[in-house]
Amino acid sequence: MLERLTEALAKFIETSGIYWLFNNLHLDKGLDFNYIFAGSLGNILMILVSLLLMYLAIKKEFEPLLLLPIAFGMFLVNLPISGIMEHASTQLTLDGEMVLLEGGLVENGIKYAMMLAQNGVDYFETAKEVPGGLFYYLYYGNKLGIFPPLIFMGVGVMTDFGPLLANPKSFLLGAAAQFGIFLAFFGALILGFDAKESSSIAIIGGADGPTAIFTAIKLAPHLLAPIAVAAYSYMSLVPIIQPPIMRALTSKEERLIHMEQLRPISQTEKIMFPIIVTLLVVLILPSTTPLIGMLMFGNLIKVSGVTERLAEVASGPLMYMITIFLGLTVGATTQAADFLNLSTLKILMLGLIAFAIGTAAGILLGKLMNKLTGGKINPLIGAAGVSAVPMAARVVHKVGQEEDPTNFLLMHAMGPNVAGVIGSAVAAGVFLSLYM
Amino acid sequence: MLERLTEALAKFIETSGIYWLFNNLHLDKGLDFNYIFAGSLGNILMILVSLLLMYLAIKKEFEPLLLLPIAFGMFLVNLPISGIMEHASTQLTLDGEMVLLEGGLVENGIKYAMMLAQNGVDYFETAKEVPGGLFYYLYYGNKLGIFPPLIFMGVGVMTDFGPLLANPKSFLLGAAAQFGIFLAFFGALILGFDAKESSSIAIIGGADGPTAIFTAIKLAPHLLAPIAVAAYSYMSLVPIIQPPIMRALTSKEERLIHMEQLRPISQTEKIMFPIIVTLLVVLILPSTTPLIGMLMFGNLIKVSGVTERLAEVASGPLMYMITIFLGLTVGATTQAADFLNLSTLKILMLGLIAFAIGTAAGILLGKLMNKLTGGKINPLIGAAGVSAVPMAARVVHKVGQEEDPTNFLLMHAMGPNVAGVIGSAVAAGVFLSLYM
Amino acid sequence: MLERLTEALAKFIETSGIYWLFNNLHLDKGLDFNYIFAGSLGNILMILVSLLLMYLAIKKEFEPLLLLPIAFGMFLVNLPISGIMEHASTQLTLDGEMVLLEGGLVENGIKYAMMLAQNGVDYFETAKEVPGGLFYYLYYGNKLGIFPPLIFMGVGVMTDFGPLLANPKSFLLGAAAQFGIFLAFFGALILGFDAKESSSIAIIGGADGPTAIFTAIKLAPHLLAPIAVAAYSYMSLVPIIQPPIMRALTSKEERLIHMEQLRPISQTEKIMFPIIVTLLVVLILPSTTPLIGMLMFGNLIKVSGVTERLAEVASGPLMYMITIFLGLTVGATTQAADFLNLSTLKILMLGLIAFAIGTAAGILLGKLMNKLTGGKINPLIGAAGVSAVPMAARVVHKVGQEEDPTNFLLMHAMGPNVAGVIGSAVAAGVFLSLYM
Amino acid sequence: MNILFLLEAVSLNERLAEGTTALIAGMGTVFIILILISSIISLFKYIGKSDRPHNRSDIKLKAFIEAGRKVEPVHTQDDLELIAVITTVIASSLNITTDQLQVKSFRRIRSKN
Amino acid sequence: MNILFLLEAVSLNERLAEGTTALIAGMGTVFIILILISSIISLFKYIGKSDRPHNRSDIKLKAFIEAGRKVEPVHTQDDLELIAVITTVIASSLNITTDQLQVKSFRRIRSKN
Amino acid sequence: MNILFLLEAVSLNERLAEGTTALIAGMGTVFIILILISSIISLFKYIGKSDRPHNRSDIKLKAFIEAGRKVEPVHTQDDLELIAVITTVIASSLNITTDQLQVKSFRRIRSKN
Ligand code: NA
Ligand code: NA
Ligand code: NA
Repeated sequence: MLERLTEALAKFIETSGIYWLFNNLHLDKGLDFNYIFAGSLGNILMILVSLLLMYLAIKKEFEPLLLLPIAFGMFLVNLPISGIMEHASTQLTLDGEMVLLEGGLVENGIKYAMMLAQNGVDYFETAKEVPGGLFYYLYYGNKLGIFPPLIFMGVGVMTDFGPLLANPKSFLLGAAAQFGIFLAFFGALILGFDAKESSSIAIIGGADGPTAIFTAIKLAPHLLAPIAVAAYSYMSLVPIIQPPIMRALTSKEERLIHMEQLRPISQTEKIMFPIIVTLLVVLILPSTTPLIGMLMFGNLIKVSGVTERLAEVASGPLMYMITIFLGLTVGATTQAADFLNLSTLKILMLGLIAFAIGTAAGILLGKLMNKLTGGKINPLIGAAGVSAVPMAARVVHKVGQEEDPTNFLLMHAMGPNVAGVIGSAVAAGVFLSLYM
Repeated sequence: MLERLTEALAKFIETSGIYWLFNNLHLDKGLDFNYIFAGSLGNILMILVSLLLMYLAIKKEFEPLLLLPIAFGMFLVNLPISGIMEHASTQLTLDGEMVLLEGGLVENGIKYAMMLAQNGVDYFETAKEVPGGLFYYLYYGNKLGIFPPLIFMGVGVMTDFGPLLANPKSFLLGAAAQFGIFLAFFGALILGFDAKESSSIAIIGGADGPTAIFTAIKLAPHLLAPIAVAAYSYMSLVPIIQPPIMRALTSKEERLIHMEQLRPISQTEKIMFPIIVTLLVVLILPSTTPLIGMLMFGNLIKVSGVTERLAEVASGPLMYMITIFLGLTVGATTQAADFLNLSTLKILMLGLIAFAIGTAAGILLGKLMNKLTGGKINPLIGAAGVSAVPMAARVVHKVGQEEDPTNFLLMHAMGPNVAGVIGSAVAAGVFLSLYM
Repeated sequence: MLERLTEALAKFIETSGIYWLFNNLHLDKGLDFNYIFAGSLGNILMILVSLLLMYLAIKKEFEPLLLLPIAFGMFLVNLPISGIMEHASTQLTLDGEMVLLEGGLVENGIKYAMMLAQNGVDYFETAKEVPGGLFYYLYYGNKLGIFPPLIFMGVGVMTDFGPLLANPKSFLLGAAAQFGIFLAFFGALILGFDAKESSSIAIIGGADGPTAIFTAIKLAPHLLAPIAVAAYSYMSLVPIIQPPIMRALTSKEERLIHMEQLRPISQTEKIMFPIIVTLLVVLILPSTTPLIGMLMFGNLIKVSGVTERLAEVASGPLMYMITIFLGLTVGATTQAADFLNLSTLKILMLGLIAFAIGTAAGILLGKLMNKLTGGKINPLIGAAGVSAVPMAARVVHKVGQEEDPTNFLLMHAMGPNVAGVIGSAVAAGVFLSLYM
Repeated sequence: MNILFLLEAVSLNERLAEGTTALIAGMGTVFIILILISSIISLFKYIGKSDRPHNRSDIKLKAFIEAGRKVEPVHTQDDLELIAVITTVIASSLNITTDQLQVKSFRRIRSKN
Repeated sequence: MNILFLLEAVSLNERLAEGTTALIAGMGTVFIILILISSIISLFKYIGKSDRPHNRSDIKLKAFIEAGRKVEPVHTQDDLELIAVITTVIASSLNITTDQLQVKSFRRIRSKN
Repeated sequence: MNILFLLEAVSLNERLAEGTTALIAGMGTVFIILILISSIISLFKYIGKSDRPHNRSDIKLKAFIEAGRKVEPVHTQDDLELIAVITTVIASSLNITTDQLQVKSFRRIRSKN
């Protein structure tokens, strides 16, 4: 009895996460950081990172709707042996010995059926399927590319393309701001990432979370977590990153320019817009269909005026539900060894560069357009072309009001702002058609 | 460098949808319409059809909650190479050549495991799973028969069986109106459809979208899109289709009949109703369980009075979410070649016939019952037996008020109206038990 | 023609559920109850049980949100041949004869691929996949362990840990109340259940539905239905079960004790709490991650104050949607033969014992703590440690007010009450780590 | 699940026979089931008499899961009258007509709830 | 889906060439597509003239699925003024300032709805 | 994941031993974990002192995803008093008692929001 209890106690301790932490310190090979971070110190560091992200989400309100689930997913998966992201596996008895194979019974069945073709041994009589962790299953929504387009549908409901319709020239500013993406791609290649990885990293500069996540899932899933974290962090930091660039590249006179009132937009125009955009973009660049298609579908069910109920659900319960699942499981892709390395630092740096160059390119085209139109365009609104809707537009408005409190740039900046969403979805489509 | 750029440009153009349109005109074989519609002209026609449906949904408000998603799904899938409905596939190297097999790795694994049994070659070392399109995955909810019963649960929440309980004779009118279904089945057989196809087409006359979609998925999935479009279109057109038939078959005296006040219904009766209906119908006709079971469960969580929260979700976020997915993916089953043919015209015609005959049969039984009860039943309410809840009942009310504005037939017509929902679910069950 | 009609009628009758009932009476082997209950009398009894449960849910409001879906699922699955829980299967022609194999095409493919390895016959040319019933697919959410943690996330949103933070000693009472679980485990072993079954049964005493269901799914899925029914029934019966035990074990003086005002809790503390609990519990007991992780994540998105929208969806549409699916499919696991036997009676009895002993243990530790603190703790609050949030706490409050209407124990009882949720999740984790 | 007839009925005669069978079997089933339900429902009027809307037991057994949630307002017929009164009051104080304004936001508290 | 370039471009020259190509192809595509949309949108101003917000047909074809559901209030710009008025009225009767109080719950009934 | 004991403990002795082990191991774990949490929580009272409810940074970093969405009203304890006042005002103007009526629809605007 006592022996049994002692044995139980020993087993209990050995299966605890704390025991695992002490048993996996990986300090026996000196300063080999790859080896060390694959051990428990890596987990501890990642837990600290997740706590920092929670702090930023809660106290600094950095995109909390996504960053908090991401951080908590990161937290859970780095607690040792939590098994929440554990893949399904198959336990079977092979020549009298029990083995555990990654993957479900059917997946493993394939592999062994092939072996069987050669030696005819019937292993599967002893096979037992072990289910995967909770996040393993929820992650399928990402893996199969389902979650980001559905979130984009909700974004489509919430996006008002009115200011863009009133001033179609805004599209040029939304296009110029994608320059940051392609320069960052350049930089990433030079820093040693391959073309797929570079594309996924560069798209951070698009300042659209779902677009960045979708691209990363398709082209470089192993970089999903740092890319998502960088994308949402920089989107939160727009009010800090953009103003200095805006002030540096524009003169006081330019910042003082008032723009003329936008014309009112009829409902027919609003209805035709998503249909025409889908038609044109998908005809030219089919690889963007999931992104542009669902974004425009979301917008259509809103502006049509006859499907309010669908629009409410798409931008409400459905979107937030998927936000929870997407956030938690993106966070759960952070294995310490994958996250704590030089790549993550490079990604953060490249993302920042993409953002800054995109902002600058938008402003510079704004200056050019101002020249060409004889002073009718305030170049500041070009900065909103990076998207980060609606924050970048608000920042433009604020910087404009610093010079002249009577200058209302918000609506004028919303045009390039929403054009930037389309622009970066197109940029993502270019990468997908080139490298997928 | 320039060479590389030219090459990239060429590749880019070749992968665009526009290039595909020009390259697949299918005009090289003369007026072979099957061949032509399998090419890009078919796609263009389908895009026009989808635009027409969007117009009808938005401007004419033809069942917009479903028709708009259906039309947009149709639009997306007919834009060339959009890939949104593309099946998953497996890429592998076979004798040094890369091939793409339809179906996931495991499905293909089966096929090859069987081959391997004969020649022992290990192809799967080179296999790579290519994920399917967004709608390919969303479509599983239809393919496995999950979405329509869940929508029916929401319909059950929103259906008030009170008027039917107050006047159980209404069930006869709800039964008579199913006559149109079985005559249309007759007609479809004669027009050359097989029994499974004919069943799916005939059920359009039931005027219940989820029932029609569920039957088509189970018996004739290749006709899903035209059947869904016909069903929802005719349901929208009830105010136009029914009144002439109603006026033609009834005399002014009959239309002037006032009906006596309905008795109040207690909560206990309302609670017992869904339970008893499920018991009886499933005992006699087990094949209707998903439809009748979920319809009645939805009704039960509403009338029970203790699960308001479940009822709200079932008839709110859950139902609208599924409406979006079901609509988009039903629309996405329209391949031009499947839709643009004589069958679709026949289906539209048969659906109309089913509707009209159902209306007439309901009215005629109403006239008979009026005779038998000595003038107590206004035969107009028989027209509501086709269901299309609550529109058919409103049309009855309106036609009645044209003769006598003091005649309130709405509640009396709701009885046959909701009986018709049960009636057509039973008719669907008959077809499923005969032909599945 | 008439012959055909007669044949159709005969077939129709033979496929009805009523025919099945008469044809499966199983009265031909005397009083062999196992055999009888495997026949139609078992189904009829189960239908009566489901009607009783519906009555309790609707008229007595016994946990209606879950009990009504469970009862209706039970009702549907016991109506003969309803097929709503039917597994997917594969139809194939084997040596000229048609056979139906349980499981999907791929699962069966594995088995046959292995056979093929030996005899090389290609059966699968003739294979046809038959889809499963509606509930078969919905049940995957339970089978893979997805639904209960997601419901726990919603519970986490709705749980206020404030009173527990204000009085951390409450944790001891929440721990003591788990005594009932382990004594019931003891009892279950002695009554002949194996260790896995005993664990699942014992956890009923934890008075947390999702915890009980999660444990049963992982360790003893064949007992899921009686365990779920017992758990939710006893949770409903807390106001009847607990007061006599509370009065028997405490003196009037003890029940009259007023407790001092709780200190206010800052938001920082509320935010740190779910993070610290997850950290500690998962470090020590990784097997509880899905339960504790999602419970605490739900709490975090609520208390963080920056993700209200996620919290609303997690505790609203998402939770109720899953409640519907979980309830219906748990109900649908009741096959008459599995439910109508001595085991179910034993489970009901053991659950009651677990509940009663848990209540008593909480009170007794309360008495001890009262002694040690010199009369500052009203032992009644120990009874709330079984959880059943917030009912057990309300019962404590009510029993306290019976002696002295000026005594407000509600907030003091909420501490042990929510500690009990953590306590029973830990107990479940112990069982999972021991026996899974 | 059963396959009653040949699915590929070739001749017109076959098709007519098939259609007739389905017509009779189908309408028969629909009428049998609906008349059966109708008969049982018509007995309801006797049980309906003594029923009061949902008498609740004294001990309110509130769902664990509902803890801390508020019931959403559901406008009953009775409420609509009160809404009309309030609308008029507010409208008159604003000099607008009632059809421009709708109060949607209060609810009676049922004394039992 | 097409693989344009070697994914493992080894030399720096290769990488520079790859980057330049993507830069030109990418920015080209972005500008072409957005200018195309822009041009078409700029024609909208002509169609927009004669359009009134959503003229509905007389026969209101209400969705089957919407039976018995009420439309949720959506505050339009017009409503906001009325809200301001009501807020002031209520606030003045309560002796609090309007920035402490927000009326969120009524809506105008559009006569067409 | 580990299998500690034989799952088919046959003899009563075996079962008693199994039960006792689980009882001690289980209650031990529950108490250890809950006391550990409790100890850490009891340190919270020191950090709780200086905390003000959620001080926000000046630059309001609003979520991209929240664009154009309104915050739903969440009634805090403070609001409940104001609701009580308003209810009384409306009720008195309607000659009904306050328990028949509940205002659910306004909210204070926090000056920081
Ligand atoms: Na962008
Ligand atoms: Na019908
Ligand atoms: Na508990």
